[in-house]
Amino acid sequence: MRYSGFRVIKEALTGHKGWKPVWRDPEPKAHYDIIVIGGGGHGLATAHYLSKVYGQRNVAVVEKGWIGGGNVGRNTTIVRSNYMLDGNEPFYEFSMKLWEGLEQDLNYNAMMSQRGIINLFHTDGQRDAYTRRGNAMILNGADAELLDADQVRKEHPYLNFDDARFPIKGGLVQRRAGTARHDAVAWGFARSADSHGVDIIQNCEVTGLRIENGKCLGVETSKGFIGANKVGCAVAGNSGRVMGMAGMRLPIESHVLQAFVSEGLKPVLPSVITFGAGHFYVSQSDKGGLVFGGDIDGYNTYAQRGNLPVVEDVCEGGVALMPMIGRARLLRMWGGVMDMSMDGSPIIDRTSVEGLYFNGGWCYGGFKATPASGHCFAHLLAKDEPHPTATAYRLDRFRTGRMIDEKGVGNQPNLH
Amino acid sequence: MIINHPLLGPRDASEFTYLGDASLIDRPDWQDENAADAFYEYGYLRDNPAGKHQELWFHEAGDRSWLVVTRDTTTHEIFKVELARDVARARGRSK
Amino acid sequence: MHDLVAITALSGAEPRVDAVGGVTCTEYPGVAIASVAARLGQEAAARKALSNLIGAPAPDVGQLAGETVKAFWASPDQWMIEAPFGTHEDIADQVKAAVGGTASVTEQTDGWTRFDLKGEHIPAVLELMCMLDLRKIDSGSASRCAIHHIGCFVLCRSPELFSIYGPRSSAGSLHHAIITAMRSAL
Amino acid sequence: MTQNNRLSGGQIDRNTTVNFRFDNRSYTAHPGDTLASALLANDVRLIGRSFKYHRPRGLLTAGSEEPNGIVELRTGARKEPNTRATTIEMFDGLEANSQNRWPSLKFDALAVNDLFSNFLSAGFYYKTFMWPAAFWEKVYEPIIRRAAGLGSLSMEADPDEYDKGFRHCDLLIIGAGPSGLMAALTAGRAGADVILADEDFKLGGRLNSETFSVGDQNASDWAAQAVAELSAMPNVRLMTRTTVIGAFDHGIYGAVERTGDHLATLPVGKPRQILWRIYTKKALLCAGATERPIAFENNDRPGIIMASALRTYANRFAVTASQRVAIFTNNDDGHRTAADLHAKGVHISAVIDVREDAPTNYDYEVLSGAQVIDTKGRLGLTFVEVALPDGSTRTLDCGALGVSGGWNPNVHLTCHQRGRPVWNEDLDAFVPGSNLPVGLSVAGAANGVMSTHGALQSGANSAAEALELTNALPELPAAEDAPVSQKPFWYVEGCKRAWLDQQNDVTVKDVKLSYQEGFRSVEHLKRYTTLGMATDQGKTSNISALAIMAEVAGKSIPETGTTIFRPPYTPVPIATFAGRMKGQEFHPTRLTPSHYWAKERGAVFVEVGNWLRAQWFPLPGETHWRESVDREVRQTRASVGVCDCTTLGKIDVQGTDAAAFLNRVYANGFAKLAVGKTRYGLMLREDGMVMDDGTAARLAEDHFVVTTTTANAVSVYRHMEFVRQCLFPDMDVQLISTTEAWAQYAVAGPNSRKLLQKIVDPEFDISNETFPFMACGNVTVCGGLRARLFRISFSGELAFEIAVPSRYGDAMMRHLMAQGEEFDVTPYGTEALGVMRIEKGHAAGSELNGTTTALNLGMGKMVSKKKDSIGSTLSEREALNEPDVLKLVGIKPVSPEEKITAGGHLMNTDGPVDAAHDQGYVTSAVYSPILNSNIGLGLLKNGSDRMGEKMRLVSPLTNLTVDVEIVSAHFVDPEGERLRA
Repeated sequence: MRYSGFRVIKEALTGHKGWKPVWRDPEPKAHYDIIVIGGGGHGLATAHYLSKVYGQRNVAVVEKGWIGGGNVGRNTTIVRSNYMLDGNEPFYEFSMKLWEGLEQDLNYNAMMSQRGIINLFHTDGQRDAYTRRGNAMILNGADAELLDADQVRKEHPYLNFDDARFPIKGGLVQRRAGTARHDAVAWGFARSADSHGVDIIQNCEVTGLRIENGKCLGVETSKGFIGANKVGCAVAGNSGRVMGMAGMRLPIESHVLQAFVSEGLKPVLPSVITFGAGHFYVSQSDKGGLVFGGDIDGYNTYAQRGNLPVVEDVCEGGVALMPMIGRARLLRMWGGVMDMSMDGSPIIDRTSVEGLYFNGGWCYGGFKATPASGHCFAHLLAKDEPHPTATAYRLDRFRTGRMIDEKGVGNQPNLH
Repeated sequence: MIINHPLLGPRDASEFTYLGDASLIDRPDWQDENAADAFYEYGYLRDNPAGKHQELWFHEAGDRSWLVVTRDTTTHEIFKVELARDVARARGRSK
Repeated sequence: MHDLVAITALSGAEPRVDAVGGVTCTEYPGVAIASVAARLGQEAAARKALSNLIGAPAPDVGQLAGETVKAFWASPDQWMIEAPFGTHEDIADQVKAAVGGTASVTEQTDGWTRFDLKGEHIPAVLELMCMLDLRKIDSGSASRCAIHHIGCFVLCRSPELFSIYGPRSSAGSLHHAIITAMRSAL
Repeated sequence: MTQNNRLSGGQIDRNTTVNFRFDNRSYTAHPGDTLASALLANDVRLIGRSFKYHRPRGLLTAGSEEPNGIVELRTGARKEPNTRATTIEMFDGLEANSQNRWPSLKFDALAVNDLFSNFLSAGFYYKTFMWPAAFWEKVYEPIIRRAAGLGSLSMEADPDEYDKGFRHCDLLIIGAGPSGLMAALTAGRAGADVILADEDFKLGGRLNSETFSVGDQNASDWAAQAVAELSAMPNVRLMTRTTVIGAFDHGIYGAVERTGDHLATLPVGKPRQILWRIYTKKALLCAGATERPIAFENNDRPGIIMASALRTYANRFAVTASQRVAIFTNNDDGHRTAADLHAKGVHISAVIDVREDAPTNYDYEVLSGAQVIDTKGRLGLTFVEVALPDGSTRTLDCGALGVSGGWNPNVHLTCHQRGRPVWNEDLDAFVPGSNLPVGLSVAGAANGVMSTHGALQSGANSAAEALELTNALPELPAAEDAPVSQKPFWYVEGCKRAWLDQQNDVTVKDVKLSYQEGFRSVEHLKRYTTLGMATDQGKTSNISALAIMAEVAGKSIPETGTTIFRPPYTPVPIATFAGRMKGQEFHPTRLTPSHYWAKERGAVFVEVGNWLRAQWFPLPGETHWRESVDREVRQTRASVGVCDCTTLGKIDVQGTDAAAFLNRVYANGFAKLAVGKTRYGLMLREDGMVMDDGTAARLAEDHFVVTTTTANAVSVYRHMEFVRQCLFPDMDVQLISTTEAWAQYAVAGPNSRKLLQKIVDPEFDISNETFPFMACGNVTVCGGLRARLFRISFSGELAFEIAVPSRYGDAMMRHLMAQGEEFDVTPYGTEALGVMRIEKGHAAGSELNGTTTALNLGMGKMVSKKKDSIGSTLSEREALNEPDVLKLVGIKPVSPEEKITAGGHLMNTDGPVDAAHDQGYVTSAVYSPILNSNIGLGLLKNGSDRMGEKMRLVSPLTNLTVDVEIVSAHFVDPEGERLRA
C-alpha cells in the first residue's frame, strides 16, 4: 500500500478502514538465503537494501523482542557526517546522502530534518582540531563551515556568552546534518523490507548459532532452528552475547548511554548543538521536547539504565552552556546499551566462521549510520566483498595497527 | 552505584574511575615468542560477559587504590571487591 | 633568613575569615604537611617510627592521631603529617629524620589549602558538599572525598571543629563551595 | 471576584486571604490552597488547551498526575512552563498564565485542528509530507514546529540557585499517607534512622482528603498528630515538599526538595530546590494509588474530574468544582465522593454506576447499570447524556462530573530497575512484581492494599520486616476496612472520540487504529500514538489504553503487556540536576601562586584544563596580541624571560625500585640516569601511541621528580598507580603528586644564568661547568629558602626551571622581575612559550594527539628494545611502521608573510586536491619573530625523506591555499648550542 497525502485524506473520509498492518507477522520458514540477526535499525536497513538494492528476496530478520526496541528506539536522533579520518568520513557521507533521499526511497516519512549541527569549541587547540576535521569533510565532498564566536552568537544568542567558565570561541557547522524521527526509521525500513518479501520475525530470540566444521548453517531460536546460507549479526550492545555463541571474543565492550527528553516547549533550538567543554549535546524535537545526552556511564553493562552522577554531569553541561534551559523540566530518562569498540569506530566484516558476518562496534554513533550500515552490510552479505566506503571497518585492524581513532584515546572503549 | 571498598567501606561509584576488564592485570611477557599476538589479545579482545564481570576501578577521589570489583553486568549486583594489588600478587605478578 | 613574603592560598596577606549563622570558616595557612609512605616490606617499622614521631599509634584507616605533630591516614601504608608551620616549616626533613629508610617522605605543605569550620550544625553544611556518611564521622576521623569535583580531606577534630584540606590551586573554588553551603544550610 | 465555589471546613487558613493572578485577572485564595483549588474556588474551570487538537482543558486531578491543568507559573526570567496547577502551593502575589493558545484561552485559533481531527489520526505524518523532498524543511516542518510544544521558556538565564545534598539512612519511607506514617512511627519508635519523604506540602496523603475517622480522631487530625510525634524524634527526618524521583543502583534514591517554590521570593543565599542523593539500607514505597478514568465520548471537557479529586478539593481545600455535580463510577469509592459533597451541600445530579447492583442507600439519585454516553459544553461541562439499562437516555444538568474507574497502585519506583509489575485480578490493576530494586519493599495502596486499616497495618509490618524489628508492633488505630467492590469497566461501548491521554489527544479510536496497523506491543503503541509521552507521563492513561488494546486483540491485559516506568517520577527542572555547577562554577578554577601578580601586570588569561594561565602580558601601547607575543619571544631569546610553568604535573617517585619503575613506564631508559641529572621521558600507552612526555629528575638514588604535561597530569598519575599496583605490585616504589606544592618558573634566555645567580644563594655554583645542561638539584634562594633547580629548556635557550614552595611563588616572581630589570627581563605567557617550542621543533599537545607513535614524532629510536616498557610491543605492529607513515616535519611558506593554518592539509603541488591525495596535515602554526616568517609543524607521509620538497597547504574550510616548503622541525639552533651554553 502506497502512502500519500491523498491516501490519508481518502482514509479519513472512509473511517480509516483501509490501513493495513505496516509489516506482516509471518512464521519462520525452515531455511533462508540470508538471516539477519537483530530487528533494530541496522538489521532492518540491511534487510531493506538486501531486498531492494541487491535483489535478495529470501531473507529473514529475527528479533528477540519487538522491532525497533533497541538503540534505534532509544537515541537522540542525530544525523551528521562530520568525521575526520579517511576510514570514516566517506562512509558517513554516503550515509548522509542516503538519509537525504530516505523518505522517497522508503515511501515513509522519517522526518529527516536538515537543520544543521554545530560543534562548539572553546580553546585554540580544539579550533585547530576542528579545522583539520572540517577540511577533511570538505575534501571528502561533505559540507562544513567554521564560525567564529560572533557568528555563533548571531545564530545562537541564547548560549552563555556572558558568564561562561569556558568561553565559546567558535564552532564547526555542518548545515546538512540534522535529526530524524528515530522510530519511523525502524518502521520505514521494516515496511519496505516486508513489502519486498523479507520475513520480519518478532519475539524470536537467537539462542545459538549452528556451526559445523567452520561453517555457519543457521540459527537456533526460541522458535526452533532456522537454516541459512549466510547469517549476519547486527545486534549492537548484544554483539558480545551473540558472537560469543560462535566462541568469538570481540574488540568490543557493552556500555550504557543515557538520553533525556524535556517537557514539550515552544521552539527554541534551531539546530543540533554540542558543547565542547562538557558532556552535553541537544536538539529539539518536532513535538517540542529538548532531546539531550552526554557521556556514557563508563562501566560495562547490559542494563538499559544508568545512574545519577551522569544525569547530573549532563545537566551541569546543559545549564553551563545554555542557562535559559534551567527551568525546563527533564521528563524522561532512558539508557541504551552501546557496542563500544576499541577505537571508537565500527566493524563490518566477515568472521573466522564461514557464512557468519558481523556488523557492530557502533559506539553511540549508530543511528546516523543506519542507512549506510544497512547498505554496506547488505553489500557484504550479497557479494562477499566490502562496500567501497566500508573497506576500513575490518576486524583485524587492531592486530595490524590500522585503528580508526577519531578521539585519539586508544584501546579503552569507555573513553571513545 | 556503591562500591564497598575493602578498606573504606561503602563509597559512591562516582568517586572512582573505571578502566575495564581485570584481565588487564595479566600483562603478557614481552619476551614470549608470541608476544605480538599475546599483547594484541591482551590489549583488544574482551569477554564482555552478560553476567559476572571482574573489572578495575581506581579510587580517584579517595585513597588512590586500584580495586578489582566482581559485578553482574545485567543487574549491577556487586559480589566482591578486592585490592587490585592483592589480586595481582595472587595472579603471580611481582616485579 | 630569606626575605620572601608568603601569601595565603586565597592570595591574602592575612587568612580569610567568614561567619554565617554561628559557623565560622577560617583559612588556615599555619600548617606544615608532609606525606609518609612506607617502603615495601617495612610497613611495620614505618608505623613504629611514625608513632614515635606523633606520640600515638600510627592512625588506622580513616583516622587522625597525634598531639602537636599529627598524622592522618591517606592511602594504604601512606599518611599525611601535619604540624604547626612556625616550628615545622622544614617538616619533610624532620619527618625523614624520624622515619629514616623505612618510608618515603614528600613535602606537601603548600600542596594544600586548609579551611577550618567552627561552630554548631557543621554536618548540615557538609551534607550539601560531600557524600560522606556523617553519622559515622566523629572526633578523630579523616576522610578523603570530592567537594564540587575537588578532591579534599575532611578531618573531624571535634563535633564543633572540622578541617577541610583541598588542593591549593583550587582554594577559591573550594572557599566558594563552603560559603555557599553555609549560607544555604544555616 | 469572590470564591463562590468555596465550601465549609477544609484545611486552609481562612483567616488570611492572598491575591493571585491567572491570565491577568485577579483572584483571592487562602494559604493551604493550591493554584488548582483556588481556581476552582473562583469558578475557573477552563485552564489550558490540549497539545494536538487544542481542545479546552480543565483540571482532571488534584495531584502530581495532572495531565491537563498546566500553566506558565511566574513571569520574566523565573517563568516555569508546563507547571501543574494541582501542585502549585498558593502564595500571595502568585502569577500564572495559560499556555499553548493563541490569541486567547477562550478563542484559540488552532482549535481548528479539532475539526480536521479525522485527518490528523495517529501517525498520519509518517504517511505524507514527503513530496517534494525539499518541502519538509521548507514548508511542512516549520508549520508543525510552530504548533509544537506547550509552554514557552523565558529565554533568560535562570536567576535562582540550586543545591545538591547527600543523606544516609537505615530506612527511607517514600510517601506519608496512612501506610507511610504508620511505617515511620513503627521504625521511629524502634530507634531506627528514618527519612520520611512526601511530595506534598502537607503530610498525610489521602488522610487529608477523607472524612472518615482513624482511631477516635478524624483522619487528617490523626495524621497531624502522627507528624507531630515524628518531628519530635531525633532519629527521624521529615522531608516535606520532597519527591523521590528515582530508585538507582544499590539503594541510592534521588529526591528533589522544593525549598523555595512556595515562596514569593527566595531569601538571599537560599536554594529554590535541592537534589538529594539518599543512600539507604532499606527503602519502603508508600506512594499510594492513582484513580483511573473511564473513557467515554467527549470525556475531556473542563469540569470532568476524577471523583477522588473532587473529594480532595471538597474535604481538604473546601472547594467544589461546581454547585451541581454528577458522578460516573464502576465502584463503591465513587459513592464516597457523592456522599461527602452532598454532606457539604453540593447538589448531586445523580450517581451513574455501571453496576446493576449499585448501592443505592443514599439520599440522592443513583442510576444503576447506567453509562455516560456523551457530554456537552464547549468551554466547560454543562450536560451529560446517560444511557439507562432500559435503553432510554437521560440528560443530566451538571457543571462537574466525577469519574471513578478504580485505582492503580503507584508502582513507578518498583520499575526503575526494569522490574515489571504483575496483574492483580481482584483489583483489575497492576501491582508491584517480585523483581524489585534491592532493598525496596512496598506497603499500603501502592502494594494493592486499598483500605485505610490495611494501609496502616502493612505500613507497620513492612517497616518491621525491613528493619528486622523483634519488639512488638505499635497498636493500630481503628480505621475503615471496606473491601474493594468494583466491576472492571474501561470504556463505554461504541465511543470513538473518548480521550485516554488528554494532553496529547490520544483517543480510543487511535488505539484501535494502532492495532489495525500492527503496532500492537505496548512500546509500539506508545511510540506510534504518543500515548503516555506527555508531561504527566501517562499516569492516568497507560493502563486504560492497555485494557483497550487487550480487548481489541482479544487477549487478557497481562497477555497484552505491561507498562513500566522510568525516572523521574515527576518531571524535574534541569537546573536542579546541575546544582551549583554552572556559570563560573561549572568547573573548579585552578590558579597558580603568581596568578594575582600576573593579573596586576594586566596579563590575558587562557583556560588550560581547569587552570588559568597567562597567555601574554600586553604593555601599554600594544594594540594587537601579536605585538606582545613577538616582543616576549624576542626579549627572551635576546636576554631573559620568565614563564610560570607551575601547572605542569609533578609526581614524586621514591623507593629502591624507583628507577626500575620508570624504566617500565617510559619507553626510553632511566636505570643509568645519574643522581643530579634530568632526562626527557617518552611515555607510551600500551597500544604504542605516545601518551605523554616530560622530564624525570633524579634527586637521589631512590628519588625522582617526574613532570607531566599540564593536560595529562591526572591521567598519567592514574596510569602510574595502575602500573605500580596492578602490574608490578612487588616493586618498592611510592608515588605522590606534588604539582600544587611547588611554584615553578622557567627562566630562559642567554642571561638566565646571570639572573638566577642573583637569586640562588652563593654557596650553590650554577656555572655551566658544575651545573650543566640537564643538571638538577636542591638549592636555597634569597637567603635560605629551600628550592629546586633544573637546567632544562623547552624554548631551546639556555634555561632553568626554579621551584619554590607555592606560598612564596608570588614573591619569587616579583623578585625575579625586580632582579631582572638590569637584563630587561620579560614575563612571557603560553603563546610565546608555544612560539619558541615550535621554533625549536618540540612536539606538544597538538602533536601528542593520541594517534601518534614515537616514530611519527621522530623519536622512534628512543623506544628501547633492550627492556620491557609499556607500549613497546604493540608499537611494532606493521601498519605503524610502514615506510610512508606520518613523520613530524617543519613547514615554511614559500613567501614568509603567507599564513599557515593549523588543521590545514598537505597536498602535492600538482594533482587533485581531495581526500584520496591527502599527504598529511599541519598540527601547529605560529608567526616566528625570529625567522620573520610564519612557520608550522606538521605530520607528513614519509616526511623525514621529503625535506626541501615544495607542497600545497590547503584549508578549504578557511579558503586558504599556500605554497609551502617542507623543512626540518628544528627551525632555531638545530645543533642545540644555545641550551648548552
